[in-house]
Amino acid sequence: MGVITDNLPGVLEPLPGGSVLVTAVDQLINWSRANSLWPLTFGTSCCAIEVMMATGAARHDLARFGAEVARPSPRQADLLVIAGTIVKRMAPRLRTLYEQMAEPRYVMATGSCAICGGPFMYHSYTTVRGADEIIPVDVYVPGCPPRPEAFFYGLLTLQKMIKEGESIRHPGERRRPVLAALPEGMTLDDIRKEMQDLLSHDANVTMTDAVAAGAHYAADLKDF
Amino acid sequence: MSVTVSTLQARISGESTAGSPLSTEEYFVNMGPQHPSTHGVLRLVLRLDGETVREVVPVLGYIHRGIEKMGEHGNYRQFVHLVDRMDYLSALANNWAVTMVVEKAAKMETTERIQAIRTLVCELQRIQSHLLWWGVFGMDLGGFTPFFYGLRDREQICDIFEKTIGARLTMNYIQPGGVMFDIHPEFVKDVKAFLNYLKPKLVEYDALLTGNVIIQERLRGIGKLSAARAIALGATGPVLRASGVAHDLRKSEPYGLYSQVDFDVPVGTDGDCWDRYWVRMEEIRQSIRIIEQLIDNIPEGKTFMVKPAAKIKVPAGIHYSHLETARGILGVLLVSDGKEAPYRIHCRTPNFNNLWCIGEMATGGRIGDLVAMLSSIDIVVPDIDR
Amino acid sequence: MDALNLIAAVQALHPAAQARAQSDQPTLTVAADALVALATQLRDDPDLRFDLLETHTAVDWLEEDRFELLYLLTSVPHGHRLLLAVNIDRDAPVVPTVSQVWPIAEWLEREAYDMFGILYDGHPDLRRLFLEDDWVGFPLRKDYEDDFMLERPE
Amino acid sequence: MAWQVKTIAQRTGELLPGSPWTAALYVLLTILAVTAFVTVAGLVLIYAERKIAAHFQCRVGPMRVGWHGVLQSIADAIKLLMKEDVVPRDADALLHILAPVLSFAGMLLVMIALPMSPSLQVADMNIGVLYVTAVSGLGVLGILLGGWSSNNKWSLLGAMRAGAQIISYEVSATLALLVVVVFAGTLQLSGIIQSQDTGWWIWRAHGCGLVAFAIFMIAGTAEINRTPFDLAEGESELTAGFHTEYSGLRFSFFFLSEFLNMFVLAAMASTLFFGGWMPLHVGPSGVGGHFAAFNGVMDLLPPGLWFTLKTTAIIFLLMWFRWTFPRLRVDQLMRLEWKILLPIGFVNLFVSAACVVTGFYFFAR
Repeated sequence: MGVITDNLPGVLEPLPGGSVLVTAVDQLINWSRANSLWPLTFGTSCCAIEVMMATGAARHDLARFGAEVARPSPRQADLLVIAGTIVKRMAPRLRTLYEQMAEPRYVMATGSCAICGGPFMYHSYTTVRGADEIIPVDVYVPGCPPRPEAFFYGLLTLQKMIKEGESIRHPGERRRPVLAALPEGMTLDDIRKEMQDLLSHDANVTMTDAVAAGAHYAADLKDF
Repeated sequence: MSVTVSTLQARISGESTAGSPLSTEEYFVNMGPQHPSTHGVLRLVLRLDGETVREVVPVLGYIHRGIEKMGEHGNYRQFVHLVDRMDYLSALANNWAVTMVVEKAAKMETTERIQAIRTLVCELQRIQSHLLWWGVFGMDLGGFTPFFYGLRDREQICDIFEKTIGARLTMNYIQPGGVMFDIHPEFVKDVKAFLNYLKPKLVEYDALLTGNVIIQERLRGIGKLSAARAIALGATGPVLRASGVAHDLRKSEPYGLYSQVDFDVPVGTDGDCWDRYWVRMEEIRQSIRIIEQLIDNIPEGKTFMVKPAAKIKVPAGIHYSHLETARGILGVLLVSDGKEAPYRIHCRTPNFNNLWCIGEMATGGRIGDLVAMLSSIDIVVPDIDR
Repeated sequence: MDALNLIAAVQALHPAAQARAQSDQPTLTVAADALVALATQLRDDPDLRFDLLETHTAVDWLEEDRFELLYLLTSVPHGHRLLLAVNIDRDAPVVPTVSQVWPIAEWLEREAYDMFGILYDGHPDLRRLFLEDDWVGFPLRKDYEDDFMLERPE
Repeated sequence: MAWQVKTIAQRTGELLPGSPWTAALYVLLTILAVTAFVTVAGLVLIYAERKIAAHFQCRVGPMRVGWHGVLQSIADAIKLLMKEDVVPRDADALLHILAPVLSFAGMLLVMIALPMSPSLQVADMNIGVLYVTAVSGLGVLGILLGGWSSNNKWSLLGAMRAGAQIISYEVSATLALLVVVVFAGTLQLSGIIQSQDTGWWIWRAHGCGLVAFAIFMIAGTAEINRTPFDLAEGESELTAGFHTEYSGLRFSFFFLSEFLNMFVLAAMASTLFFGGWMPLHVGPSGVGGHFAAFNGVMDLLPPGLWFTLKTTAIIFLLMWFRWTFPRLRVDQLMRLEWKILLPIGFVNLFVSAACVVTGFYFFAR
């Protein structure tokens, strides 16, 4: 991924204190990547209205997180938000879009259609049951469609994930997918309170909670 | 067999039909499936001569999920939530269309209150849909600010829906035999506050976009569709009315409480992009009128006549009913064999027919015009592909 | 024009047309070879003026081994509706196109071809509408089978 | 009060015979300073654009990175630097890499001629106006090459639009410049500024200055590809126009030069029509001037600040345009230039020439 990130660890690591320096540079890079997630203007169905339009619009304002620079060209985008159902005919195009994006690239699957096929899971002869059958997904945001707040939760989770990664030592290594689902038993007031907490402390999403919530969710599905 | 079947490849590698006096080279360009102004995953194959569009070949199916097939495998209530995801910007009208055909076929009674609530929420959603269209229309023409203004005001309606229905986009609210919940106690107050809020905003919209000289230049005389052609091409809704045909099911075959309210059907004269723009802006005002007449007189009564778990059976035969969504006529054709699941259910969606006009409109225009026309038709792609 | 008058008026034009039972719309069943001539008459007759083909689709009656094609016609000036039904053989599903009468039929017929495999004779551009050109089978037929499709667990 | 103009080039020239090494260091420092200025100004402009756009649209804009998002542009810059650099397989690799550099170089070369204050100007050529016009034309070469070499039809279409548009509007922009040149009687940028010490050309030349300013702003907006003339990269029409296939660092070159061209345009407009670093004067400043006291008060603000204020105001105007107007269509764009702006520009130039010959303008010497 460029001369700097390829050679930097080799040059710096042997030096005294080089390891600290590498970590510092790593943090800087991660910080910049996490705070500058330019999404691709891409939406297939209902979720596009909620997670691409309503989030970007005046009330929710994606710009607060530096992510409002929606690029129409995949080359310049960092974040592919799969907003909506993916059908067989679209699948190769989605793959192409993903391949066209420049590294590092992140993928969020929003809505139940992009996660598992959602309401079109059974008896549909074209719906792909989950976008992760086609491209790797970093964060799942459940909902049908997810509320803009849920999308922000997913975005903050992704930021957290990027900040915890090691961009220089292990470039391109993917963290395991994260389900940005809310833990069970939460009420709307809890969500609002947590959102306010999150917004007051820069993206303090605890990853473990989200993963635990994911396990919870999976267990729920089994019962279902 | 004499009938031959063609392929897309054969279709777009045809001979050049343009009679350009300059021997310029025509070329094909793919617009979509991922393109900012195709509003989803519509793909248009354009044959261009420089900037001039010679031919538009729409390629559909990038979001075809087979809703009609799925409908045959579930009962009527399960089909209602699927149609939410067709034209998600008028999800309530979609719910109502299915509900209407089922109620008519199964001879279910409804109360005045149910009809009033349905009419009100559908008109609110018409405003919501047109506000979103207005914002996106501005953005497609290159001005970003309308998008934010339109969506800012749309959020207010989302709040009203959230209180009563609990959803912002896909509602699943209007059910065969009633509505899911009664309206929220603050519904009437909220709607009135919103209408008072929206009226001055409409003036602001006019100042920002309608009166702009660039908009007028870009829209007037572009994408003309005569009344006869519009009908022949199957266009309905604002597209048809902009061509001067006052065909509105709310007037001609009133359903809900539309027969009790007084409103005008705005019609255009030329059928160009400007008329389509104007008709939609005027429809927002008419919807405000309708809501104002109904909001104070919501009759008392039950809000559902059939328990949600009750099994609905429809007598065998063909049943059809249709209504006017924000985009045109949505019809549901139901073929029943007397069982709980429909034997065949077919949706006549407005966008499918309206999009067909683009081939006729866009030929000979510029790429910039094509974007304006697409936007003035106001397509929702999942509604086309179903 | 109400339903009975309408059926009478159309039957005056085309005596072979039979009223179809079990339908909430005025419905007439006609033979496939008479379709185009009747469609043109229905569109041009000043009293009928069916200028809008509101929708067109097919129903697969598997047990009776036939397709029933439905043409829903609307008259914008008069405000009445008529449903034309055409029964064709399931093994040789060929029917003349009406796309020269109502241009919108071009797409509706393509959809019916895509979903049911009905072949429209004389159609200017008959190809699949929603599915890829190399798709095998016609999904809305009742006997369509697809390994990909999941059944809902009971 | 007479202003002593001393450019960096002059100072280097004075140093050269005595201490060549110091002079070389001076040159090096200047290059570094210009580059640093360009980068910082670009980042500030991008941040300002995003914030101003947000407030036009009832939003708040970047808020999360630093205080009110001030570090947002830095985060974007680092991310773009670290992003994979894609050259499409079928693209012309050499030209694909060269194009953004050319575009950037065109803008960078203009920078050295801009007079920011009497002592803050790298080189003061006696053909300054001509130089600026000529060098800023280099940018279109980068755009054309970028669009062509990408091997993408949308890019090519965008590049062709940009080429036609920039070359057309260059004519009107130059005609507007010439009005000021005719009044000032010099092509030297510092000379033009000095000629405005009795008042700015926008009001001293009766209507001519105002008309020329309007034409210059319209043509300039078209030259830097901003709304309502952003056809070359009109998102809703051409996906991303000429830079569709660019990613990472080279996309940031295009992005940066686009924003700095806005700065260049604003700086040129303020230099020509608002006196650049010259404070607001009315009439002669010396003894006997009716407004000498007023002029004295105006002189209290340093010239560098005057330049900054004027340029910022014009940049704000450009952003205001962008977030208010929709986009024109290609043929309307050409019609506006060749049938409306150009004839007005010619007539305006003719009238100004008549004014100069007859001495019919305020405070003629």
